[in-house]
Amino acid sequence: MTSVLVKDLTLKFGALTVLDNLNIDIPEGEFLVLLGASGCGKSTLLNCIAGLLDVSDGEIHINDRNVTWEEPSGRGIGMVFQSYALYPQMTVEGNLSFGLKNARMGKAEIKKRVARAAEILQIEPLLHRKPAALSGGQRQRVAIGRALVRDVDVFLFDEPLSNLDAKLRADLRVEIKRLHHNLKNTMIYVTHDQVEAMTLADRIAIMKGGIIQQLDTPTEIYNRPRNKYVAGFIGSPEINFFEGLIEQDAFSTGGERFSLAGYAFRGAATAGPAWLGIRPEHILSGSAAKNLPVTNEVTVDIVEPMGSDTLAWATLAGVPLRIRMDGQAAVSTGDRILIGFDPSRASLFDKTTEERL
Amino acid sequence: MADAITPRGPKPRRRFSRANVMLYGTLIVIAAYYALPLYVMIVTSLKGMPEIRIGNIFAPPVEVTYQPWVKAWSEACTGINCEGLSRGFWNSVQILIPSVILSIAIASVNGYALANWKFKGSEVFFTILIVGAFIPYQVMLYPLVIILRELGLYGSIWGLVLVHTVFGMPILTLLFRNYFTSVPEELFKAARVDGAGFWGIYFRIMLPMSLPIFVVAIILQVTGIWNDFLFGVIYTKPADYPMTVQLNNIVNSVQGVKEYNVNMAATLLTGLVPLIIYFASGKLFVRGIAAGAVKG
Amino acid sequence: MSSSQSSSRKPSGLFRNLSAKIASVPMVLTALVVFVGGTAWTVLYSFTSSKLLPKLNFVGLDQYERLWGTRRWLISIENLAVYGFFSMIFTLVIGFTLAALLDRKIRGENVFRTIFLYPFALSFVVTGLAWQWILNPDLGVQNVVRSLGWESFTFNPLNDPDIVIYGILIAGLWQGTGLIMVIMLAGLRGIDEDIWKAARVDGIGTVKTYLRVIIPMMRPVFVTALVLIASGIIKIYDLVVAQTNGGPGIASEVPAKYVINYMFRAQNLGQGFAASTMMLVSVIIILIPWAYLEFGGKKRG
Amino acid sequence: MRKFSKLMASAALCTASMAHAGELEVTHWWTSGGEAAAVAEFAEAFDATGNTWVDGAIAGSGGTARPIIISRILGGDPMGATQLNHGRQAEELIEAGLMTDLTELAEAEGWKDLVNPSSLLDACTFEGRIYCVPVNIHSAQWIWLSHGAFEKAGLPVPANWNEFVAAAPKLEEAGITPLAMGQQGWQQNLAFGTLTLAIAGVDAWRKVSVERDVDTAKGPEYAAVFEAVAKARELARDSNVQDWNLATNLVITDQAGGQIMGDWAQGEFQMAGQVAGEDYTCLPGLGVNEILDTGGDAFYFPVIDDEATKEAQMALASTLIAPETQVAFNLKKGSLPVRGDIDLSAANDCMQKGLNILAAGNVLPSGDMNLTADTQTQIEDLMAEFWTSDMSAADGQARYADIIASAE
Repeated sequence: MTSVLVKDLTLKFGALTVLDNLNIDIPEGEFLVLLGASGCGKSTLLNCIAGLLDVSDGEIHINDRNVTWEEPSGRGIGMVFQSYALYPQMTVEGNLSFGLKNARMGKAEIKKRVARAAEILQIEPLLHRKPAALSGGQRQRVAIGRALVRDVDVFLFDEPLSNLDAKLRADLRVEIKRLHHNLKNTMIYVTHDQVEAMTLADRIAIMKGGIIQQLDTPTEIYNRPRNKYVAGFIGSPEINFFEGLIEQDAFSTGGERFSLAGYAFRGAATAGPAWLGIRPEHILSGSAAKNLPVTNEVTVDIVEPMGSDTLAWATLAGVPLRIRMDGQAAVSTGDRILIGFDPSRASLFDKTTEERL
Repeated sequence: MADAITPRGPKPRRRFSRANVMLYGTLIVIAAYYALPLYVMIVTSLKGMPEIRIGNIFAPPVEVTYQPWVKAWSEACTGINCEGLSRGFWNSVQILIPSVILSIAIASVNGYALANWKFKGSEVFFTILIVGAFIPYQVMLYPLVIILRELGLYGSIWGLVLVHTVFGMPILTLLFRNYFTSVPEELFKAARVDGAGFWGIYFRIMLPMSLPIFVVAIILQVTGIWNDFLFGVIYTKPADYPMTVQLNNIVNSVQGVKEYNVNMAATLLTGLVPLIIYFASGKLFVRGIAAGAVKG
Repeated sequence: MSSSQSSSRKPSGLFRNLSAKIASVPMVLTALVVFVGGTAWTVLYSFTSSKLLPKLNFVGLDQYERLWGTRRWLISIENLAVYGFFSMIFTLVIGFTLAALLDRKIRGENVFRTIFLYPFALSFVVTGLAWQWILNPDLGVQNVVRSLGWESFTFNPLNDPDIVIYGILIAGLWQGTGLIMVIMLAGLRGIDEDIWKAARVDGIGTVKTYLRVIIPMMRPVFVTALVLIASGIIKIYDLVVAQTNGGPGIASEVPAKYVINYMFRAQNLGQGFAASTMMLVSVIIILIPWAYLEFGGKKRG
Repeated sequence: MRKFSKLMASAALCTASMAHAGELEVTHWWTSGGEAAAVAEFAEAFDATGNTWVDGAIAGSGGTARPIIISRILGGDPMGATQLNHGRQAEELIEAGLMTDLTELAEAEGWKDLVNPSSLLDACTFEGRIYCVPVNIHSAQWIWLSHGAFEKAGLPVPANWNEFVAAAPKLEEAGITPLAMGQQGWQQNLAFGTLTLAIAGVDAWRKVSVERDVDTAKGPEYAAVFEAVAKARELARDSNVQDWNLATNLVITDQAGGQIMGDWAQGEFQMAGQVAGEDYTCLPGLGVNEILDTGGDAFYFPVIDDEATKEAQMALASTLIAPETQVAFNLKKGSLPVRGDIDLSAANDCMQKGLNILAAGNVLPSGDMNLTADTQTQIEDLMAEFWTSDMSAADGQARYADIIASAE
């Protein structure tokens, strides 16, 4: 049963098209993440689904019900905002029960639901405190609780963690994942942080300029990016790009020729100008690189040790190359090292359309 | 069971939905209540007396005459001397300019000193000033009469200028202090490191940055001083009466029948200067007052 | 200022930022001489029987006994209470409603705001006169409505002693609500947009959101508005002089006018000072603990 | 007290108004049509002496003007000369040494024997020295009746208050307001004073206003007075004009039957070209008790340390009391001259009546002479409240008695 269906959704602010004919089908219980740089339209899409913005065209269905013209409260959705948007003058309990009281729900029922939400989110001790007396993480949990108590079908998160410090963000990320696991509700989560996207999402929608670049599972997006933009956006440290030419199963660039043996073309193998992308973590060095189809000798320009692993910078075919090595690898500037990669891990994009080949 | 129209695209909002009608309705009615007096005054000030007596005051003038304005400006009499409001106007201007300059200069320095150069007791004086802003003027009227008499300023324009400076100081100082405290601290520290002194920082750094708050202060003081009646009546003699006091005299000293058109023209003339400033400064007037008041 | 000891140690407090102190001399003088000195002087002389000239012949509380025995003073206090109460409530209600209406992103917001605020730029004398004419029976509303056919229509507040204060209230509201609307609008615009979205998601109606969420959040703005309105009410003088000059009879007298009349017209300074001290007491009871909490106490801003 | 006033005097001296020689700023509150014309006579006469009259008219009746004049004198910025109602008002100013002593000029020009009645000059004397020049005699005890109004109602012009009250219902039928009354405290107080003299009589009036005997104030005579005032309030119910000359205008234009107002109302009638006896009638003492009070206006001369100004002050003092000026001024003003030795043949019928009563000597000092400004203000407030509310005559009388009890 489809939980949320977005059909031919378009939104225009005057002449500017913010969302361009989007179609998304989110099954029951899925955790979909809308990922993209700021201004790509992800928050706007979320607000459209929530009903806070009137769409210019297209329909929105929740639980197979056409809610395009419904008020947000009539759509069975709960929303958690980046600024938490808690009612500052009310206690935590007040915040949780305000929506229910307004819907004239029985006192006992309200009490039960608030208790359940407080127990799930471990905020029982905070019930009588005012938002001002809570930490960022606690406030976020109360914001989630506000949707929880209303037994909504769909949870909408609008960059909920971006106001928190790194450590708290990691803790809360895990909590949200556990929450999703327990509740099995459909969740739509907007963020610009790819780590959150990769860790939380069942599927990710990479967005740019109001258009969905790719809607797929994290591993699919990571390994087979649909276009150059997605490849460049996902993965940290960033993917290496080489501009060159494909000539029967080889790729020549800046004086180097890489074999393309084993590369799974989507369609028929083609030739012509293209981009080759290879992720730093897919480049092996030293002995492991020996029997790889593509190998080269390079000099290490800079070394960036990061504890768990080390990032080495070199130059290949006139282009700076990022190589990720094991944290303990003994490498220093000036070393000549052997590196190589398996073409099947690489990605090829058409020069002009930047679409995956 | 496809319903007649499947909801698609933006929710059809009826142009005259009940909420919209109610919203714009109340706004228009209230706007009429607010605009009514100005409209009545303008309309009546352009009518001849006969037309006023028989017609109703809301009807636009049948034959427009500017005679009431001319009379109000140069001929309306209080007792024997009939110079109209012009003398009051120039008196008000003579009172206004020194008062505005003096009160803003002192208040801005106060605010600046309070914001950045706190010295022992400076907060005490500031608190007294703020508490002073709420003390009704009546309590300090007579002592000021004595102070001005000792300074030999009583009854002169400069006496009134001093009174306006004194009574304008609390609110203005508060405004400037709030503004200067919102100036980033680092800017002030950097200037100190560069060796700038109290006045150096004030003139070269603080002043250039504080144009918006100066405009607000000017707007507040100009409307406040121009519209003052209480101090004008007590601290000046008839020859120096500001426009508001003279307006009250003209409208109240009656030669035979009350000339409403001249009186309304005179009232409009008195209100002209603050109105022009208000319409000219528009948004700034609003933003400034809100900033000063809300933050205060 | 304490006299500075020999400056072996670092220079004593007196000389540290000398120029700041010199620059603050006018403020200090005003605060001490005018505000503190003036008030003390008036309160002191309110216990004397000074007539035309201040004389220090003390008469204890006689002036106050006479004050509270004078019918005109009792009417003034009653008027101030009525005017103050209604002016406070209506200014806040109308001010907030207008601000809320304007905050709804409507067309023509600037035009409406300009219309609502222009009266604030006008003086009380102009306001008083304008409303004197509009409420005048032979010229204003009553005459117009009668000319429209409703012969028996009578609307003559300024000549009816019982309701003249409401005539002044209409003019006072006309002049005062604009500023409060502006302050409320600034407060409303300061509220984080997400709060509105959260309320919509929770299914809370617009009006209820205003009452239960937005207004509690705007407590500081309301406090500032209350303080501004209250200080305006206490000082009301020009509006009454221009609109009714205390008439009909003494029905629309106000404390401030009582003070001025008794100090200058009746040449009885003692009585005038007693009345102005009473005004000071009323301010102290209502305003100063409040204002101190807002401005003096926790210094925000 | 002495030290303080010395300080005040010195302050006055050092900031004398910067008028040049011969120029004198004269403040007064004669701003209505008739009054302004009369003042012009003074100005003309004074200019004729080579000095120049700088007019300082202050609008808004004595109540508004007096405080302004006094605070200017106290504030050390005195005017050359000023009108004041002689009596207690200027007492403290004289005590503080701020008023010029005119005794030499008075003795040189023999004011003592030419001012009639002598009580006028007594009001100007303080501890034996003369400080002001009385310029006219105003009496308040008049009622002005419009012939036109009574003709319209088909009634003869009444000869006294009781006839006037009897004629009132008929007037109302003809759509005429019986009694025109301005909405200001001092006018209502004047009507009260007039009714007191007419109904309670001089003895009761003197006991209360001069000796401040509270029992008489509570007595039957004053009860009758307050009944009459309540009746008068009834008659003036729907005349909601403010200024006195607007009320007089109602009488001139036959919209009102009559008005109780001092003899300065005559100025308005003259300005409107009406003739006493034909268009309007004046009844002194409301035609019941022909007694006039001899209040009136006088000019004081604040002390100014400038020889030329002092000379101009003396010149103005003698001009004001000169016979020709007295005649010209009083004719226009409608008041009686202070000099007994001039004949006012040109005076109209009402002024003749006043002169006869004056000559007959049944006159008495005005309220200003013996009640302090403070008490006067309280009585005015009481009257303002009485006339605009439905306070009963008895309550009014009780409140009046309290004020008299507390007056010093």
